[in-house]
Amino acid sequence: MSIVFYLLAALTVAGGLAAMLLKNMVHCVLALTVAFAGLALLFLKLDAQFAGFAQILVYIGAVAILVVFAILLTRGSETPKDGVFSRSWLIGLVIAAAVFAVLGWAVLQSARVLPHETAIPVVTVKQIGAALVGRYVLPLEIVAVLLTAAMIGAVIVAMHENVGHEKEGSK
Amino acid sequence: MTPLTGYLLVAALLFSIGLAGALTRRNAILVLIGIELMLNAANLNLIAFWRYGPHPEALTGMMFAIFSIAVAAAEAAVGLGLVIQIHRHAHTTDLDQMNRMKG
Amino acid sequence: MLGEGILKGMAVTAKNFFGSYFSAERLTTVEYPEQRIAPFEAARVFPFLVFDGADWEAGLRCVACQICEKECPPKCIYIEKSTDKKPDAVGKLQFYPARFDIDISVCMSCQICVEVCPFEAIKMDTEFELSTDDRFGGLLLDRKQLAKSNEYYHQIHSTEAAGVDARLAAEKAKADAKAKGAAAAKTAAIAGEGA
Amino acid sequence: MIETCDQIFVLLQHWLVSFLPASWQPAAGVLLSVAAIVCVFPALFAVAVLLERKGLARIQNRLGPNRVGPFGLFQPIADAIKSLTKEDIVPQSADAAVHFLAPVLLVITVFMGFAVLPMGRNMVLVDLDAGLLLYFAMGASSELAVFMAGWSSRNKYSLLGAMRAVAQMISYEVPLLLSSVAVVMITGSLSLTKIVEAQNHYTWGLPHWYIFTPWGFAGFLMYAIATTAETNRSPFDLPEGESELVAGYHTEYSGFKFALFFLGEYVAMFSISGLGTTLFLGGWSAPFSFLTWVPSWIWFFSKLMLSIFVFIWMRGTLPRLRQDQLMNFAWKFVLPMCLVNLLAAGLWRFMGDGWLRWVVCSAILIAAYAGMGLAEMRKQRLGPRSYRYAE
Repeated sequence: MSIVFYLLAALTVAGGLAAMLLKNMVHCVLALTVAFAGLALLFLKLDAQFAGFAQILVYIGAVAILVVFAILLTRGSETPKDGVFSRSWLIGLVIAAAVFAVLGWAVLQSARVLPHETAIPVVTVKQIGAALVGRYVLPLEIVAVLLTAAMIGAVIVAMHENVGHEKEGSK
Repeated sequence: MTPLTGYLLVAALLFSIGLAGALTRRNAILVLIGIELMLNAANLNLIAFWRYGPHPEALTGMMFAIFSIAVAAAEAAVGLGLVIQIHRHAHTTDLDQMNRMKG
Repeated sequence: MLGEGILKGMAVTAKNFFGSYFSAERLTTVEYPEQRIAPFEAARVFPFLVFDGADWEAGLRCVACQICEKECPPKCIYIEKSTDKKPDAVGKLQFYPARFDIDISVCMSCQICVEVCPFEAIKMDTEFELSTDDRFGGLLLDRKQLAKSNEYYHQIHSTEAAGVDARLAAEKAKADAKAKGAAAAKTAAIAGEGA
Repeated sequence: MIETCDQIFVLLQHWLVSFLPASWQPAAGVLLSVAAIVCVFPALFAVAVLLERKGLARIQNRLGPNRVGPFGLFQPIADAIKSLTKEDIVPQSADAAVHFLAPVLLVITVFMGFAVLPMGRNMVLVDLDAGLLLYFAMGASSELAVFMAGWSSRNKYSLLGAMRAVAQMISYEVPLLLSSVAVVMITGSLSLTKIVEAQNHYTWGLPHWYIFTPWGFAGFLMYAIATTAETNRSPFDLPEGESELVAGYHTEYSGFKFALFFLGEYVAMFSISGLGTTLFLGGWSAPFSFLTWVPSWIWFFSKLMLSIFVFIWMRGTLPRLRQDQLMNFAWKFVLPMCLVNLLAAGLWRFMGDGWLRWVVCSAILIAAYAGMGLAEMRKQRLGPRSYRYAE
């Protein structure tokens, strides 16, 4: 375990924690991008270049911006006056802690059987591409259809209905 | 601690943070953010298992992660579209106030 | 065809670009401190006070009537009347301004003072390089700085100044004639008395 | 000798690094290259700003800056001193941390793009297998910096400018990526050095640059349009529309932070022009086979400056678009053209050598261009101008 891993892990976890704890929603998104960037760097540390760059491109370049747009469109950029946590926050926290306990316990229990250092796999983008249109061509097609459907769906869902009786302030 | 254990623990922690956020935050958009974090934690697991697994050349974990990224993007688009529509309808994104089935 | 207009526009700008290096008449700019455009006769910047003769203090046409001070919309003129009187161009005894200040940082160059002045004493200047690093004292011009000779006025607004001179001359002639008439009447009266 | 000239910077780096112990050499080499990039491009920025002011002035039949030094050559230095010594103002209600981070993030992401650009033979910082992907990932991240700048200023002009900029950059990123994908399809690699090498061949003294193929030419045009929009340059400079938004997302920035934004914008222009050069104009390869003795980096930088000049030329020519025109153009013209271009590139790849693929690809692209162009032109109504509120 290198120092780089600890730094990146700390960055990622801190980003995630901040994203869930901060009061201002835009700050939450910015913290989230820190977490995404940390994850992308962790991917690079795991020699998954393609996945790391795709993570930055998709998450920081698209998802974070999308969330920001959604926040501004729903007028959420101001800090809410009444608390930011739900009334049932304790239950949620307990559930999450329990999940972490189970997961951590499982990981630590199986630490003995997990593999140690292995050789660095040499994977070129060409191999990934060949696999995508070879062995994984069906999932690729399905993802393509899913993305198209999601795009059309998102457009339809968020589109203004052209009915005459729009309520005031609903713009 | 083996490298893989470290990555798995980070992923578990991130997953729990995302879960806690999704369960405790009031704002619908932040719940979506929590879900994104959980998906990302899963991606980290997939990549870590691919890297330290016995057959990295089969690219299974990598492919899973890439498809998961694509699906997460679709999920974000549709989810945020829904949130905007709800806001337009109910004038709030506060989940505690969205407790009526009737529009 | 789509994009045709873009190509045409690009050709025009390219022609301008290269043309500006080869034909000097394309360049419309004047390099200001070294090159200057001669001021137009109709140019008007800030007011100044006209004086006749060589001595500025004695020749000031202003009689401190304070009409311009009252009419000035931004109230940038400050006048103090003198306590004594001295003869003006016509020869009549008049007050003169003991103090005449114009704050040109306030002045808006409206030329109303010029229009209301019954004595042709205040006119518009063409001097515009008045910048100074003292924005309070440096931009408050007193009567010495404001006083400029009638020759200068002829130089900058020749047509207008000629008209003004003619009018003043006519007025003076009229006043002289009147004075002469009065004097003649007086001498006649004296003569009559004598007779 | 020719070889030495070509490789002079690489040799210089090796020579400098050789003074260090062997274990430090790789890291020191990278650091040296980074330092070189960080020095060269801001210097180029200074030159480009002067060139832009001079060029725009000449286009408008003016003289341009000519006061500081001979022919105004020291104008950039004066500008730099001015912006560095200016007071750094942060609005009272601004989000100070985000306000500070935005320009820093912008400059970092913009400079990261240079890591994978080959600026000459063997002159690339890291030859990544997924280099193009890294480049686009960094380009996408800079949008976030723009948003941060606009949002943290707490100013309606900043926010509007930032939202316009982000919407525009996202919209034009799609054609940007798709036009590059055609190149990737033909080359079969995301590595930028491999893309340059694939173009570095000559037939009858003429290079095999991708711009000299039907799909490459169309792709280059689409790429150029998308680049102009991506770098917020005129005619797509709505995010900074001075007449309506003061200065867009950097309205509330002054002094050094504003200088960083200004630098970031220009350096982004260099890097995206460099990428265009690499993808379509053969990168560092010479335009004729008898000119191959000229050092490769000279070719790269001359092509870069040429594209900068075209940017300036366009800025001096074209008026600003309206927001709806901008979006319609992206989604209804450029994007479909890119998709058709992908089809053409695919056909080109599988039709083998010969004249047939030239005819087929050109026919497809010209037909698509003419069809879509006519459709666009038909919608355009140029009647007498009407003034809604006048009279």
